[in-house]
Amino acid sequence: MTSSVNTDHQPPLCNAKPILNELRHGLDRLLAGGNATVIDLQRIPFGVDDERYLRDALGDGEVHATINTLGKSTVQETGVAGVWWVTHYDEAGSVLGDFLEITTIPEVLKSQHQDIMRGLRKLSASLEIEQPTKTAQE
Amino acid sequence: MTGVELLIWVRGPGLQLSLAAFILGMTYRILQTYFLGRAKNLAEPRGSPWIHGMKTMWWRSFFHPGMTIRGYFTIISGYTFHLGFIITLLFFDQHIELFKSWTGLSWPALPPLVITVTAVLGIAALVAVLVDRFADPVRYLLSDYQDYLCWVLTVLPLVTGLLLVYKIWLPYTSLLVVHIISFEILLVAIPFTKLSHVFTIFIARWYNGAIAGYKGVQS
Amino acid sequence: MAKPKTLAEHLEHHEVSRRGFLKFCALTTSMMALPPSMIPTVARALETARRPSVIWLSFQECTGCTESLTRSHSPTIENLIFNYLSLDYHHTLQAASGEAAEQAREAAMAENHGQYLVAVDGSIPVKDGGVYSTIAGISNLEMLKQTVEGAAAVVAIGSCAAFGGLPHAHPNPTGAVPVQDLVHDKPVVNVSGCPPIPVVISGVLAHYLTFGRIPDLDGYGRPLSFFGTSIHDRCYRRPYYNKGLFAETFDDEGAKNGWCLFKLGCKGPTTYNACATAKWNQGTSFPIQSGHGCIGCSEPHFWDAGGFYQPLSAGIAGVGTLAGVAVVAGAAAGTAAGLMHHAKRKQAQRQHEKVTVADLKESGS
Amino acid sequence: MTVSVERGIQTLKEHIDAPVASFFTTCVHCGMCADACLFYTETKDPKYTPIYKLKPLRRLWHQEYTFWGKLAAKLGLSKPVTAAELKAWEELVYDSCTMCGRCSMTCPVGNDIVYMIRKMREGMVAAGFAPSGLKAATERAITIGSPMGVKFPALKNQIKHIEADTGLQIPVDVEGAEYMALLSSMEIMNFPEYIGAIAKIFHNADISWTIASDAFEATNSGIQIGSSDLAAELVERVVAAAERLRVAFVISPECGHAYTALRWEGPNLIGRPYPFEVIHILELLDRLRAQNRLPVTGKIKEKLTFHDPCQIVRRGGVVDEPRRLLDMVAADFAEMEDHGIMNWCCGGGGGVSANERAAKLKLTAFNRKRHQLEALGVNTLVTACANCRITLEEGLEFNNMDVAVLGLAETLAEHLEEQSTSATTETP
Repeated sequence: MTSSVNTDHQPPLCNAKPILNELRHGLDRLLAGGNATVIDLQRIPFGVDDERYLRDALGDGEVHATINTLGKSTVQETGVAGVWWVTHYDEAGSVLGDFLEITTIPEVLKSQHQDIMRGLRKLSASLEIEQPTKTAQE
Repeated sequence: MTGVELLIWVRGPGLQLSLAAFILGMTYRILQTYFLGRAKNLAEPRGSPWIHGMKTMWWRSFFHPGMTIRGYFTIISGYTFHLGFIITLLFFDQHIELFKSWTGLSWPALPPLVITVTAVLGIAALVAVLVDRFADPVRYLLSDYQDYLCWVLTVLPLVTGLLLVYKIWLPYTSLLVVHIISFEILLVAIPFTKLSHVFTIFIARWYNGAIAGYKGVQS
Repeated sequence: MAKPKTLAEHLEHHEVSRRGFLKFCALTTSMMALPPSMIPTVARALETARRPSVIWLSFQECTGCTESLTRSHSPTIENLIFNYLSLDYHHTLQAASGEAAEQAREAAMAENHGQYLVAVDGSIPVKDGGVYSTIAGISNLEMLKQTVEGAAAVVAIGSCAAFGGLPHAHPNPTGAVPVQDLVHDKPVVNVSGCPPIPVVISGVLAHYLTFGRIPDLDGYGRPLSFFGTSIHDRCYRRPYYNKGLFAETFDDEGAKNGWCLFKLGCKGPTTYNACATAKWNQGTSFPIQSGHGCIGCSEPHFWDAGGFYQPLSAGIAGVGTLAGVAVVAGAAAGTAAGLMHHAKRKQAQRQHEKVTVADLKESGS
Repeated sequence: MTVSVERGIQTLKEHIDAPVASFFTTCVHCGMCADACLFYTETKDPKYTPIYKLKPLRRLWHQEYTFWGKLAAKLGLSKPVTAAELKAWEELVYDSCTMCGRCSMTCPVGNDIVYMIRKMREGMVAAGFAPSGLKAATERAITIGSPMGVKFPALKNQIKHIEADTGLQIPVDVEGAEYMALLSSMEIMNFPEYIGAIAKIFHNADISWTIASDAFEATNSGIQIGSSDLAAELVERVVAAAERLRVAFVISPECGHAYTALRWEGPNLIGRPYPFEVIHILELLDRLRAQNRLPVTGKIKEKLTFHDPCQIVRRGGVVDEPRRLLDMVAADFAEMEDHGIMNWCCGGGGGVSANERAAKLKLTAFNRKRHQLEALGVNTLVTACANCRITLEEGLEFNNMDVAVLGLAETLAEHLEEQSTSATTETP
């Protein structure tokens, strides 16, 4: 457990530094052509200052996106390119999930095959064109 | 019994019973010794047996020249394991909480790292004296089963305590149970083994000092 | 309209997008305390998951567990789960009452025989034939036996159902026992806590829903994914414990600095639960973060494990009286033995045969 | 009546008291007493560890005076003390213990081991397991009056010689004298100079003193062999003479165990306090010194040291007196490394010198003193015990060491400055 910054008045950090290390390894893997990594922040114990420390360390990046399905979700690239901070909210605005994703683009941002199909159907219906067959689905 | 039930037992009835056995046994042992009695000394005293007895009680705790000619092993290892054990017992926060729950008294604790050092030194010195008990012809000749039993009973609380603090080998609850039980067994064993010297040492030293002090010699 | 057969159909029926499904899977995986690498597996499983029937039995309980569940902080996701589960009987939540309610239970049992889940909150009194708690004239004991008979698995929700809880505490006047003492031929999952963390309840149900089986359990029958680590090991105040920095009272400098609460009775080291990560009240905090030690509510016999404010290293029971008795008994026995030995010594002295010069002429043999 | 192991055990049961019980309860088997014992340090044989010499007594205490011990004995888990065991222990209890008490000073838990050896010997005598040399000496002491068989005519003869040499009268059987001097047979036979020395000093200090013709012997073989009954008989003789002569003080001579017997054990042996005071000759001389009644002239120039007789110093409490007295006559007094109450025994105390069987072991144990003397590099050794003196002389001769052994009283007498007006000073 990291506690080098601790004094009597500064609460000790709990898991912020181990997470930063994990991100470093995740980026290495990503560059080497490996898989994306997802860290579930809600399963990791945080002290009072861990989240602030993490946010300060990662900084703010270039992409900010908002998704509206089953409540809001924010997807935001951090100052460290390739590290994305994904937060899911419910309809009341409470945080449901908090993830760090190490990837070129989070899966949830991409348009999904079924949704594209549904969109196509909707578009076709409005144009009164024959609908595509369902066999295209995986 | 599950681990939790064992923990409740050792923290509750176990602690009560072992402490009661310890107090009962020790009171029994001391009074039994005292009431065996001794003859009144009719010779004219040269010194005060009381004062010399009290002085010996205290001064015999310290090394004085002439105590050994064979080297310092016994002295150093003896002091180390006694001090290691006593400091670990009396100056670890969590132990102080136990004494506080019994007596209402508390005192400042030493940092956990210091306690770790005292416990490790205590264990190391105990291992050294055990090896020496086998290696040294004098101690080997004097030793009986009780010496080895008492060694085990003394080292166990130190070892289990370290494992507990550093969460080695078993889950915390299990180690806490084992640690408290090791302490309780030690507590029960003290009055009925040579470990009773924790108290009777003061009686023995007093008699020693009083016998010599009667003649005007500070022993 | 026919009810959808799989969860994927169910979500589609609710016009949830595939992207929403992905979000749902990520959150469900998180809720089940599984690693994010399991998300694709969860997604595949949820696509084909069948809709289970749940019968919820409430026995000697305080409704705190149901309160906890209904106040769970992620209504959307959990609603989806509970909407998808068929909660066929829950006498606090269901609309039906009286005979209609019991008929609903019996119907669900008959319809889903061998398939349904039984959730139980509250302990079961067994003393005097179980007369201390009855529903619709049926004792809890009897109702549990009847209901569990055709169940696939039982989820004991809350410390009362899991370990007996408050009714089981000394002196246990009703002879309350936990579910696991009565159900031996079905898998039982203990979701302990007083109350249990809502996300843990839904997580366990989600696990059954997703994989069709109960999760891996610890020695007390609790899901390892939530109960595998002690509060102490996940506690952000642990560095203070390691350094020996403790709050001595609830308003001293140590308490203000957020130091370890061990001396104020925190049971974190011996308590296994997910409070430090799942947290309470919409993820706001958990007791230690709010400045109060863990009371160990998810452990068996926590009501009988000493005061909430007694440090773990201190004894549970008082020793004053017993110590006094021990001193008196030891003093009496020691004095008696000492005087007896003294008399023995005096007797030997009276029988003393004076040593004379003649004795010196002899030799011992 | 006959000696037997049963009688021995019965006797030991009489003597196990609260201190013994506390000592055995407290012993942790650390073995540190071995380092304090010259029989161990000079042989390295672990059986000479002081506390080991008490093993049968310890077991008896456990079986008779502890709960678990009694239980174990009843269940047959603890074997009774046998004659064979006591026989085997005879060598340890007598030959290899001078009762010097050094172990009692170093035991970290405070066990007075020599206190227990003294008690153990009571049982050994009653069981018939005492060395024949000690038995014979004790028998002579009781029947003849002296362990060496010295009778009054022999003393009278020595007195005549001394009176002729010094020109002083040696008072015998003077009723109402203030001091009654006792002598050890060794002094009478080996070191009669002592008698002349105290006669000169007392005359000079104008002290009224006497020797009792029927109780001149100070030594007490009963103490050495460890029989209170026999020791009491010997003490009674001294007490009777002192009472008959109505003396205020009885002077214990330069003999170690005589002081222990008369000063510390005596009243307890006879069961009543004395109507007189027992004073050691060194105490008396030191009092005279303090009153300027012991004027000396000239100093010994050679470096010298003092051998502490255990029973007078460590076990007797006369520690500083000999040093103050020596300072008066020694120009170059040096202490051995362990001295005073931590001194090393000569090896012949506690009846060892009367036990012919132990002669070889005694000479081995003497090596301790040899090393001490060699380390200090002295050629003159002063002591205040006739038994020490003989043991030291034997040891020195055996090791071909050129060291002169002197008695302290004689050394002082040799430097005495004759005083013509001594009658004017007060008696102490």
